[in-house]
Amino acid sequence: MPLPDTLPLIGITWADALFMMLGGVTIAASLFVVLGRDIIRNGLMLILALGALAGIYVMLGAAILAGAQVLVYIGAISVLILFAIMLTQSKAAPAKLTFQSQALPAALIASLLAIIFAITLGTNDWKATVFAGTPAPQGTTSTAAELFGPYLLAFEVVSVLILAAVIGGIYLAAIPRAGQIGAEDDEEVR
Amino acid sequence: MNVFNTLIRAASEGGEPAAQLPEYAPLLLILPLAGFLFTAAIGRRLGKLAHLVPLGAIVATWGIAMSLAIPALLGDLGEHGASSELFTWIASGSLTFNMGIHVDALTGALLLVVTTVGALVHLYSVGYMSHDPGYWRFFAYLNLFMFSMLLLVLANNLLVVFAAWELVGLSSYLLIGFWYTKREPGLAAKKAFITNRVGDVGFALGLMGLVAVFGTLDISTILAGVEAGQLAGPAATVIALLIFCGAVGKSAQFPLHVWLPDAMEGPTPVSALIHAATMVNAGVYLVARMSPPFAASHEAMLVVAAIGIFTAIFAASIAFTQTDIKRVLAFSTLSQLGYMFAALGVGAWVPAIFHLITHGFFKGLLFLGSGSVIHAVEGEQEMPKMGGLARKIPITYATMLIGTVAIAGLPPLAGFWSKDEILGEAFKFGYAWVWLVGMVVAGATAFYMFRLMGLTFWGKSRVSESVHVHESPWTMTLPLILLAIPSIGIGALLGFPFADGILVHGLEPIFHPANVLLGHEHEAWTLFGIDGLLMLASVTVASIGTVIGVRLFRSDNGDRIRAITARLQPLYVGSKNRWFFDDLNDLIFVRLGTRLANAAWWFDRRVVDGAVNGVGTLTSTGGRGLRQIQTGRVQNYAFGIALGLAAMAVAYLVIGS
Amino acid sequence: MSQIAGHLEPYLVLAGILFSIGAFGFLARRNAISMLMSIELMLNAVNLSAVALGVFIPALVGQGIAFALLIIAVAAAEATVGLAIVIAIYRNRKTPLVDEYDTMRQ
Amino acid sequence: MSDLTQLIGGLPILSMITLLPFVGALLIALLPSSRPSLIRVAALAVSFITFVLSLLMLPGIREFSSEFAFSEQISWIPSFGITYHLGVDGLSGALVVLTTLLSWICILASFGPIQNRVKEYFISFLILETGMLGVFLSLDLFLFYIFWEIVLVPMYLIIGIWGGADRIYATIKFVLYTLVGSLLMLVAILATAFSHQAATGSWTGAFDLIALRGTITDPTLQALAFGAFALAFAIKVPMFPFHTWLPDAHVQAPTAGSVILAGVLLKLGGYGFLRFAIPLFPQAAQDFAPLIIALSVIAIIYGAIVAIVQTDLKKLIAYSSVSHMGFVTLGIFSFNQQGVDGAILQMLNHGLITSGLFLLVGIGYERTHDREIAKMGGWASRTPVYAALFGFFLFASVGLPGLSGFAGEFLVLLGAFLVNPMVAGAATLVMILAAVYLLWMYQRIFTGPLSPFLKGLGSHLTDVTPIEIATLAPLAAMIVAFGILPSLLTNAFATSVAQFLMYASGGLIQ
Amino acid sequence: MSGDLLTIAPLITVGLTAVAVLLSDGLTPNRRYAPIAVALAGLGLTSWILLQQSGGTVTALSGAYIGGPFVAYLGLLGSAVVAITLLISPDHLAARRYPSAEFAATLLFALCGAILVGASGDLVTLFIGLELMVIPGYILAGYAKRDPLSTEGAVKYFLLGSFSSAILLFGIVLLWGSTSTASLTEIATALTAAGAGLQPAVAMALALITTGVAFKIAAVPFHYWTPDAYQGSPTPITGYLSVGPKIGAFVLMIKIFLIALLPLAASWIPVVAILATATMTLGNLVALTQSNVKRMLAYSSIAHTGYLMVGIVAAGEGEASGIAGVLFYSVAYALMNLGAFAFLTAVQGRPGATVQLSDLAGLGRKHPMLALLAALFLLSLTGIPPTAGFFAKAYVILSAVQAGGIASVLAIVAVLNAAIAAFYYLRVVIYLFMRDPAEVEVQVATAPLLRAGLVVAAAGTLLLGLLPGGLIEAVVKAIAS
Repeated sequence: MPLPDTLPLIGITWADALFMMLGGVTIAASLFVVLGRDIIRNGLMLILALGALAGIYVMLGAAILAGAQVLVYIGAISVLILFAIMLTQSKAAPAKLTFQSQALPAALIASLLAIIFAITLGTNDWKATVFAGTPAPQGTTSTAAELFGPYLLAFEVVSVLILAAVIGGIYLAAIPRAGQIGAEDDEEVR
Repeated sequence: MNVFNTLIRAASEGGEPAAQLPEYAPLLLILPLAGFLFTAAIGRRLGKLAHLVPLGAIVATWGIAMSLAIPALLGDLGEHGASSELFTWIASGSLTFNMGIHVDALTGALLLVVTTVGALVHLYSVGYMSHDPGYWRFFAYLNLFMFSMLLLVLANNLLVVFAAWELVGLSSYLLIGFWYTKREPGLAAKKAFITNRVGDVGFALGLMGLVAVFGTLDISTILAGVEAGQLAGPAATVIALLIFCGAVGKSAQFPLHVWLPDAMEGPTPVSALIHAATMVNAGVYLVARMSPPFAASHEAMLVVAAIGIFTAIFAASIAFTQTDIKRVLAFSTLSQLGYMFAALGVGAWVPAIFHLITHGFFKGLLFLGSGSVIHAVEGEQEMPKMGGLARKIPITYATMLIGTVAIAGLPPLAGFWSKDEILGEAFKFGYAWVWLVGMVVAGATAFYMFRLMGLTFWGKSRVSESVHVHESPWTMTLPLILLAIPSIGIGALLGFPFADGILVHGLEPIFHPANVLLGHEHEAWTLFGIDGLLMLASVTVASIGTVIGVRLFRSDNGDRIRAITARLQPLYVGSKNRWFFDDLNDLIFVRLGTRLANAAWWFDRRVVDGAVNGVGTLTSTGGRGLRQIQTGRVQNYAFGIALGLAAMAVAYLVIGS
Repeated sequence: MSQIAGHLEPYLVLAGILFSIGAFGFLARRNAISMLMSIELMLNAVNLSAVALGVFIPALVGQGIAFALLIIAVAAAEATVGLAIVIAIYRNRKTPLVDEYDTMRQ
Repeated sequence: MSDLTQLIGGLPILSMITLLPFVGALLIALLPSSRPSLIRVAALAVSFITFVLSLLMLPGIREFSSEFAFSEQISWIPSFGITYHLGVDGLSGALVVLTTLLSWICILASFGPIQNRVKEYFISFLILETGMLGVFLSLDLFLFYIFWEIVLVPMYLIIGIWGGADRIYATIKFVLYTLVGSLLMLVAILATAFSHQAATGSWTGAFDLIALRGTITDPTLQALAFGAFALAFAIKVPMFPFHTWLPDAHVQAPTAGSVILAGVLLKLGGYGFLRFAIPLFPQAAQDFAPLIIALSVIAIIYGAIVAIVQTDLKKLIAYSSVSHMGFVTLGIFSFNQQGVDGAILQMLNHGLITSGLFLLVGIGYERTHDREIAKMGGWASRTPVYAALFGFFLFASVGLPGLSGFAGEFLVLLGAFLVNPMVAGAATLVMILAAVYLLWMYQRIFTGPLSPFLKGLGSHLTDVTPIEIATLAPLAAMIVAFGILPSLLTNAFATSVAQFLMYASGGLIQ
Repeated sequence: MSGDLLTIAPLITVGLTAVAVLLSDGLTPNRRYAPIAVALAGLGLTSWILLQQSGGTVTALSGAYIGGPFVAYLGLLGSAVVAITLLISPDHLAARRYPSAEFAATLLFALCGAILVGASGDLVTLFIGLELMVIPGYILAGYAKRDPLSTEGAVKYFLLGSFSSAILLFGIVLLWGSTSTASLTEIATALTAAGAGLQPAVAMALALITTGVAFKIAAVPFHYWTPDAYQGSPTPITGYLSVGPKIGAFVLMIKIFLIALLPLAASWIPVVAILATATMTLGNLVALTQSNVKRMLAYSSIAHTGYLMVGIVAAGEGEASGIAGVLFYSVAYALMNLGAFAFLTAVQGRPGATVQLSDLAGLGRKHPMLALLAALFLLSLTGIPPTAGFFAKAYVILSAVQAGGIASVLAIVAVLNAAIAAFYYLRVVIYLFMRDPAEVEVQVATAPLLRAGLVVAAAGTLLLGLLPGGLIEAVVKAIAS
């Protein structure tokens, strides 16, 4: 049975509804990430937000990107983050001390930024196409053409970048060797 | 090479119409200079023989000077004298200041006094300074002075005159401060130099004015220019008065007279030579030399006359009550110099120079005599501690008495002739007030000079028991005797017959341009006319002063004198304290001046430098303030970034729209 | 025709808001890992805008996704290094609270 | 041309003179610091040879038909037309000889006082000499600027390392003050060069003084660039109110530092006005002249007044320098023959006289380790020769005719008088003030009874040594020589002054 | 394709060198200098390749990579910076038991990124290159991972760096979206075509990009990370951080502002000018108050950012010499700043030592040559001839004067700031030469590599000061492309 073009009762299209839902989830989850007190839940909420974004990517026809989002972000980065949380949260961790003293001004400036973004990005003449319904799926071919065309160099370099990051990450995260030293902790530093 | 080129060029350019001086004329300068350099270099090793070279140099100079001065006075060098160019001193583009010497009757008159008194003072010093450790130094300075003074009177360029003017100032400074281990001479020397410099500022500016008008400082060119009417009106007044400033300083006229009494801190021969007979006359010489510019301005002449006659009476009033023998003479010198300026101011040029000559001799005599007195009483200068010395030092007494009579203006001694001419001409040229004041001063002079004689030589001795009073050696008494001769006779020699003597003949052509500008005619002297009456009046006044002085101070009249002074208490105190003029100077220049300088110093440290340091402080305070924003907390930093981002977004949106 | 989902602007506004939320988190949170998560939010906001622009602007079709893929990779690299640094400092300081890392200041 | 000139003309004599001290410094760097006396003698020898070379150069200056003799020009930074361009005329020749003379005198005068880090000291001093000579000989603006800055560093070290107790404050102040001025001058030099490039389309000659003179017509550029040049030079001279670094620097510097500071470094400012600021920007210079004349007169009078109440001997002489250097700017900005002649004479004479005074102060300090005037008194009775020499230089400083100080001051005043008699009248007052502060100082230090402080020094209070006399004698001889024959000097730089006056009147701008 | 590979050969060489360094360490684990030797050899090869490429402009990979004199210039400069860093670091690190292989490899990766920044033809490559340049920087900042200060600096550097990367990236995406192209030159064309007036999104992109770039070059008020990261890092690494990434960031700025955004110059010049003024002034004023020499140099590097920005503004006004000035300044700055940090490295012979001003007191007596070199670097930083620093300043100021307008005002601000800077640079000289030695003497490291690094930096500083002509010509050639 074909679904009606619009959502019953409210009269907005399915696409819009989906977008609003995913967008709403994204924003709500993000807000939880930045406002929530329990850092582990924050991590989980981050996964939720990123997942909702993946949904939006699908909406936009970027299935491949959605896949990457799930794989890389949710599968790798978020897990890495959770792992780091586990590593660094000692039992005495001051869970309550969530916010900086500048939280209120930060909220103000972030709101200001949000308003500026909304105004500038919303009122700009983008010369963009308007799609009826969902945008056409973006074929992997066009993406591949770009990735291995103009962005080939960037693509290759990203691999070097990841190599460098991995080497550095391993070095930094590895347990220090004996005898490694630095400046005395308590030295007057000015 | 260049030196010679300059010399040759200067010599060839000196196309003067005047006659050439004999080739040995520069020796007048070279001899004393050589004497100075020689003595300064090795005099210390010569010990008691240090005087030989300087003395010889001056005696030789005297001879040369006479060989030039006498013909000059007699008119044998031509009406306008003779000159010779030496070298270019300062050259700036087309403007050059040449060094050259010029001798005419006016120079001759000065040479006569300067070299004669100078030579005698040198001789006198051999005795007077014989026990001084700075013997050689003294003679070196004296020769330096002689060089400077001769340069002053010989130079044919006003800038060289100015240079010499400063050099005599230097010599005077060195000689006043000769006893440098004592405090007072140093102070007095400094005071003399600085006070002179006050006048010299005017002099220097006057010279610049002359350069601006005439484009040269060559004296003959300037005088010819003035004669041709190139200088008149306010410019003439200003320039003449500026030059007069220099004269006021050097000749210690009011209000720059303060240095001369203090200058008596120097050795007495110095007082005699520099501060009585020669250097102080430089101002008179300068005004006389520059008579045309002065004559071109009535106002300037009036100022000269007024300052002169005021100084005459002002100084005389102080001389009344001074007790230091040399100070009395110093104030007397001031007074007599005032006479000369008064004469110059009324246009009595020749009498002014005449008085300069006679005064040079008898005042030199009086000073040397006072030195002999001081020598006799072993350094005492206070007259209340003398008395009754007449018999103990008869030569000194006799010669000083001659000097006193001469200065008192009693005929027929030297002072009478010149003083009488000044007063007479002042009256005849219509300056009755100058004459009247001059008469009073004449009487006063006679009075205080006999007061000096009385306190020193007459009455009972008040000299301390321990002092062995003795007559001075021949080197000191001989100059006294030699000076007594002109003190007696030079007046008549140069000034008789009245208005027609040697001096008048010699100087008349020199002052002719000035007299033309003033409209003065040469008139014959009339014994049974106004001239005779005036002479009688002046002799009378001098006699009255003499009589009162002699009667009061002949014997010990202490009570009467005290009674008189008690009745005139305010005047006595004023006179005794030199009318508080030194205190006024001290207040204005020393105290307020120091305060001003301290204020400027405060300003420099706190305001000018304070601003500089303030910028530094501000900078580091700013730095300290700014480093506070570096809190160490990442979130604060990020907040700054976000704030910057927001600001920038707004800025671009504003710029873009 | 969809009023919202078919237009570019809503995606960009959503990205802007997400970016601001991330920025807020970065400014307000004390915990280093929370801040890292905030940065991830910001990067994802950028990604969203890249994809949206790439979809809606004809000249950019295809590029957006490629761009976004590269950004994800960069973000991964950054996260790797960042977490390693956080772990390293945690070893030294025994606290994940960034505002306590203020030994160096002024 | 004479044989000598021909011989020298074939050599890069100016480079030799400029760089010889630097080469000497390098050589000394190779000597072991354990042999200080060898280092001293080497430094003296180098500086003396430089002096002799500069004397050999002197006769040739007037034999060249062009404005600058012994010109050397080598391309250095071709992209901007910057060249290594040296040349000498009467003005710079005189200042070069003054520099080389004072340099060896200073080095000789440092034999005794400098016992600490001898090697570094003489290296600094020789580099300083190279810098100063380079400033006087450069005809390329960029090269000039570089030498100008090079001067700063060794002087900074000399004050800072071998100076008195408060040396660091003084040296920092000296450097910062000078740097503020000179950096703005750098901007002006670059702007000037660029305007030339923009006008001609080529960088060739954009930094060359000879090519630039008379070509800068933009009034705004003239005013701004002149302002920047003038500030740099005014600080160096130093003009009121930029003078306060000088007393501090003088007081803290070691003797030779004070000597070279007063003798040469202050002249860099006057020279800069004469050679660069005014010929390049004549119109602006004319416009600024009233201001600079006013500041000069203030400096003349104010410096003298402040000098009166100084309690430190060096500070007193430092303020007297402020006063005396006011004559230099006053004369230059009179823009007439007498003023400029006088200004140059004053520069040279101040170099001779004040150097002598600082040497004498240093000699006294060696014995007393004090410069407090109030502690002195009656010194002359112990050391008559010292007192006499001091008196000689002091009267030269007072401006006594017959000694060299007089001619310069008089010509400056005359030049000023021809422009504005009131200005000259005000400036002439310094004749009194100079006598006041110098004679009062002399009286307090040398006359009267011996002070307890000096008495306490006992036999340490010796008279001058032969070496000390050797440092003073050449200065004294020149003071007398140029006092009697200043026309020797005025003739020597007559061409320079004529050129200067031509450019100053905007002669080439039609 | 093979032509493309030849063109990007420097990139490949550097990358492979990094791998080779790691391999060499794996093969010869106990040879401290082996990785260094390999790295230096690789750099030599890279330099040779770059020199071969300095003839004319070549593009590769669809315009993503633009090789030529400009890249050659920057690549050689980068290689020199890395080489000097490699000379001065290993002994310092080894004394603290930190390995040099990872260090060398990380540096080489960063160089790889820097070359890419210089060569990139589009925004995406540029951004990736930038990240490749800065991420190793985070690692290096925290390289002394047992040192609380080092890790603290690294955390701050990393967090703020990522934050600003996100901001910059957002700007880049918006710019890309607004102009529908990633190519730098095409962006310029598009913006020119758009005419006057900023679209809101372009204005926003400009704000975001300016912020991001200003952060990377450490311009006030986006400089906060600099002092902390610099102070915390091991000293030779600070030397590298203050030079390498900063110069790279300026290349980024040239690429974005002077190529892509040049049509909008009228909009960003006032902003950048204000930032430049604030940067110079704050950097100098705060440096004035520092007593820790390292932190002082950190603030001073902020001030140098300001001077360099003057050149950017001048270039924005249309004076090509502005870029030339920046490029020349970069070389001078690299030499003298690396020299200064090499000096600091040398006086930190004792592990754990920090360098306070007072520690340097009297060093001139004990170690005259070292102190002399230090003075040379400091004088050069001050801008006193005849040193490289002087010509660098003069060049930038010349370009500003040429540009006129705001730039000439900046020139005045710059020289006044230079005078302030003289105060604190010379204060170090005062401590070195004019103070009596400190009670606790510093222990001076005397490793031969370090000495070589010092001498190379000093020779360069002096040579550029005496004969700047050659480099000026190279610069002019580099920007002609």
